[in-house]
Amino acid sequence: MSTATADIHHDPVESNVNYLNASYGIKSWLFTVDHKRIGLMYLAVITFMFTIGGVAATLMRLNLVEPQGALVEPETYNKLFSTHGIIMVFFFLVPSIPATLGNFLIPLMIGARDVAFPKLNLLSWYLFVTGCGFAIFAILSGGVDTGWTFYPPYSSLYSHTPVVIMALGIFIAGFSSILTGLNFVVTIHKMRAPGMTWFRLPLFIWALYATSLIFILGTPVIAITLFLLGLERIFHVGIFDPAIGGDPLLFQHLFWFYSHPAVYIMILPSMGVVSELITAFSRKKIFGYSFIAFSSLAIAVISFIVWGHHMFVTGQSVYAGLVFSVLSFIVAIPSAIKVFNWTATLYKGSISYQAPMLYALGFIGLFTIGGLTGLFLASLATDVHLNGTYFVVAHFHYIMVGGALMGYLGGIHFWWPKITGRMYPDMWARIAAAIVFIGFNLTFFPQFVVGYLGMPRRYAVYPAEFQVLNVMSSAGASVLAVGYAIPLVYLAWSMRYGPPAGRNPWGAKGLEWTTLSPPPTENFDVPPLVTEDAYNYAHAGATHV
Amino acid sequence: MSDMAAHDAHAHPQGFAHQFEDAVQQKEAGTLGMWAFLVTEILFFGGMFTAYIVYRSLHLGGFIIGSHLLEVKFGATNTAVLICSSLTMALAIRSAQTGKSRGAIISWLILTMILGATFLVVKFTCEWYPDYLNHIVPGSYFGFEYRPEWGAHAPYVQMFMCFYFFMTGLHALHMVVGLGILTVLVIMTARNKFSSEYYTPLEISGLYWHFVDIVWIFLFPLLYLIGGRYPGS
Amino acid sequence: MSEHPEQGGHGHVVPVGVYIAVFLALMCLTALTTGVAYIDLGQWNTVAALTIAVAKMLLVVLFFMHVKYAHGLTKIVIIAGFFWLGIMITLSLSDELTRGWEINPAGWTGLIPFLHHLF
Amino acid sequence: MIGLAQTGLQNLAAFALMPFQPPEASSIAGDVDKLYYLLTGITIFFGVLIFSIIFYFMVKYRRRSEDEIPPETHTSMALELTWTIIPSLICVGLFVWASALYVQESRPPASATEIFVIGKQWMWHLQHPEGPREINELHVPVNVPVKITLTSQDVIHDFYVPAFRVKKDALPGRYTSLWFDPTEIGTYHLFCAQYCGTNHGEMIGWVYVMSAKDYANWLAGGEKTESMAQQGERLFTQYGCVECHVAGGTGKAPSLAGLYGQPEKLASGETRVVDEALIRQAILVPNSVHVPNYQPIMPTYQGQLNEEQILDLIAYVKSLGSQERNGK
Repeated sequence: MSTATADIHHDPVESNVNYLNASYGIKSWLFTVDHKRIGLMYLAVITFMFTIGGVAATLMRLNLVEPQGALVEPETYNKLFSTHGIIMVFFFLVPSIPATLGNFLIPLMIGARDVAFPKLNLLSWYLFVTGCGFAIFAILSGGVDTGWTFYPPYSSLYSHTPVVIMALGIFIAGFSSILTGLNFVVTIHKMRAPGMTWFRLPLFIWALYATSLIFILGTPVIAITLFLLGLERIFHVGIFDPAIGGDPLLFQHLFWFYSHPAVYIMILPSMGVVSELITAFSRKKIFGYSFIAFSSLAIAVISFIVWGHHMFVTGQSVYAGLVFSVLSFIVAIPSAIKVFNWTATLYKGSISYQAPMLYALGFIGLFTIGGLTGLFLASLATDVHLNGTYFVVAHFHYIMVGGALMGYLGGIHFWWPKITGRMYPDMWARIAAAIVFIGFNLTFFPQFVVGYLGMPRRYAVYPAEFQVLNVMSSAGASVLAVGYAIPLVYLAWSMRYGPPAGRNPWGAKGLEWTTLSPPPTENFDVPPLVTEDAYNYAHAGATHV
Repeated sequence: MSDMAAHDAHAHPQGFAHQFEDAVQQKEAGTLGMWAFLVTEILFFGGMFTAYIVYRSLHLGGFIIGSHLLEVKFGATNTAVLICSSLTMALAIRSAQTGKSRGAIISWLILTMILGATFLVVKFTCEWYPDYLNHIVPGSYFGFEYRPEWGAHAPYVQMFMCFYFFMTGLHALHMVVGLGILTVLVIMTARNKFSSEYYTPLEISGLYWHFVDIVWIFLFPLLYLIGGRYPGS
Repeated sequence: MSEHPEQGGHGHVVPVGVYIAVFLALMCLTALTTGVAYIDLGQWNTVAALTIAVAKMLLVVLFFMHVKYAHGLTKIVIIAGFFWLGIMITLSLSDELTRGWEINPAGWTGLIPFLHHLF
Repeated sequence: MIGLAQTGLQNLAAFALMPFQPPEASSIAGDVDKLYYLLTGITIFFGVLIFSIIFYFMVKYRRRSEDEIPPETHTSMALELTWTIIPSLICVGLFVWASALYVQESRPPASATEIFVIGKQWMWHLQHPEGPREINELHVPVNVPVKITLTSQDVIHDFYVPAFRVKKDALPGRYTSLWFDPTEIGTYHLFCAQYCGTNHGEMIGWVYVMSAKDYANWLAGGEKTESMAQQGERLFTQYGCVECHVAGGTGKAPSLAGLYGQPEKLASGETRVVDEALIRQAILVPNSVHVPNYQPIMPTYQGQLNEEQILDLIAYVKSLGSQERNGK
């Protein structure tokens, strides 16, 4: 997508005013309405939340080194895995790519000066931070022990932990999601640059559009569900209480109506990132643009009708189980289409292996395994055996960590030069990507095996015969932790000492690469005019007017 | 940079935000944003409606007994009050559209607020407070003991009352928020912020107000009229 | 993006007469739904109440909320909202209402032995 | 640390000998494993396919010069259809196979003996119809199908025996069930697979599958206890049920003989089969299942009977049914 006048600026050293140095001081950040600054503020908060969730995960894995628990009492272990799940899902993975890269890139990629509602965008950040505040307060006042799923009647009538405070935190953060999704949908509909038609949009935008639809359609349901749970807990009477004819499974229906699509909130943006990375580092137009674009929308829609596969063994009706099973198989198809199209994009490309591309390839590998093991859980008979075991834990970590997190890291590495204007040391980044990939597999592959052997999840203590596999998993986790720590160091280093990146260090296509790095506050020095399809690498030399 | 200057130099109507190209784009964005928000509201209330439908189909007897504990006359009155307030809200927006005076807009807005407040007053004084005195608020003092005529349906009567209070409570909360928004609109109108060229805040606040009305349009039959009110129902 | 000539910066101005007519229709429907509740129609009481509620909603949405004069996107957004609500209700009920169903009646589960022959 | 290393080594030895599947100890375990291995095969096939293609491309099409511009490749509809349709067909096949097995798993054979299980924080309470009650242990004879009827006294639990490949939640206020036909004598894990609070990880027990002879000895060896039905009969008298539910149907309430398993027309007009759930509902919420020709006078027993007593009463009502049928 070269623009009509982009070639005018060739000066590689462009040290003029940008969004980072336009104003200084803490106030200039806290009251900013610039989507790029808000994106960075999200980045700071979710990195902090990721650290909390990561510490909880580390302590869990340490505890599981010994069957009787190496470190903590079962009560504490339960709080650790609940904290890990809640923080990672609601306060890291859900906002990860949309709120950071999405906020930063959507206006840049579609050629707009800002999102449609910049003040609302800032409000979303404050809501998110408030939600984080409540969550941290709940952790500091003891922590909850309900798991991230909050199933009643345990969470409503039996748990003695600050469930209401934690639920309130998620409720508030949920409104941040809703408003972000709303902002994105309106921005993508109404703010595109002249010539930026729907089918010229980068696939990252399609993916975030699909994600935003889930934000809008799904998040209100988790909000009302947790609201009802809170009422039940406060008044000791409520609509999930079996004593007055309530059905605890109804909570699960409402919960998974959001929480299954939420998985796709996490993975869809990563798929969008991977589409960008694969094309940029193989210098190829994406293979099957419209198939990838529409598979994102298909995933967003179908994700809402498969939730019952979380409930095959809960006493859900057999008939509903059959319906949800067949629907769950259907959602596998669009994901498969994406993987095949990415693979085909590499064909006859010019592939280079800089760090972001390593993350993208890692994503495809891990997501493929995660997706295929999903078939085991969509199949009713095998799900009966595997549901609630470590097999499920391994499966969704392959999707959420192997998939979503790899995509997030790949995206951060890809757009870091655009965000900061500086390059990081590529060799270190490649080493980190390799360590993450190896550590991840060491951690989670043994969990497939221990799951099939029958080890249930959320066990603070476990039968001794599962120890070897658990020790392997814990050892892998320490490798993984190293892999996550390295980028923090060199990315921080690069902000000050990295060499200047220039407008387009990767030779990538897309409007964001036509402007300065870092971009000016109003994004484009020259208003963009789009005259060609996305990823038009074959005509890189040609100028279109 | 020439275009930036040109952009700033445009004569834009009041209320114009820098990120937009023109006022049409801004208005369309605002309206689409509000509708997207209302969709989230549909699903927010929808979670409760889903639960209501599920339990109604499982415990119809208890729900009918519970429904008969409510007074149709108050529900019907409040429905009428809200419909009136929707009309006055629509007329307030129309006044802005057609360039009527500030006074006209403010009068319609204040009338809308009075009707909204009437709804809340009826809700509190004629319904919730007597309910509290009659021990049909769910909780430890519910019905003192279950009333004998409820028979085995008693737990489900309490379930119905949970729905009644949660749903009308959430609706009333939205009414209170709506009154707050109307207050802001009155102030903005008094400060001459709106014209026949720019009245998007009025328009999208109106959407919200009508939505709250629609929720009540469904709550009224679902809570007050289910199973009929005829003798022997 | 200005492919909607009828919008042109101004919303459609609905005549006062239309508002009054809609208002009167809403009031009548409220009276009707209340009145019908006092007549014994059996199962149809619920149907009548919900039909009238939907009619009232349509009146408010189309006229008071100007959707009749809005462009297609707005209509799609609204329909999507109700469609998703429909998904939630239908699939939740698909579990809650079929739990008591027999698992081994003649019906289509008669297929099962046949399927077992296949594998 | 040395102790840790030692146990580690022992477990490593055990691990080397351990197969990558739990024992197949029920009639359906083998079928589930077959499906599992098919799925594993599909996973390996597609995994290897995609990885090897990517790896081949990575090597063959690596960037050879910085200003290289590769040729454009056009989307191929045939290819898109191929990789849409083939996975779809595979999914349909998997769905049909897995569902057939699941429906089979959901239908206990008529001959199954019934064992009642109550989950409570954090133990399993198991009741044999013959009377013995066990905690965290279940003794069953080999090759006799067993139907487990589950409920919970507090939160949601989940009854999971990996060796049998069966699992089902135990829900408060409801009965759920699963069944298995143990085929191998041995001792197997019984886990709680739904998080239920502090000691969830310790809510585990053992299932002992015994030969018919050993099982008979085990039954005889324990303390002499009344059967569940006998205990239910005692409760039936003690709580005054017998005063109205007179045999022969001459009392203020219908006779319960022969009722179990039969369809019954209710006053509301609907017809329901008399099963555990209906009997439970009749005890706790009598008017909701009121039958025609009788006054709705039965009081509720909510709060007066615990879950075990309700199960005893159900066993008694069921025994009346079988007496009747046997009589015929």
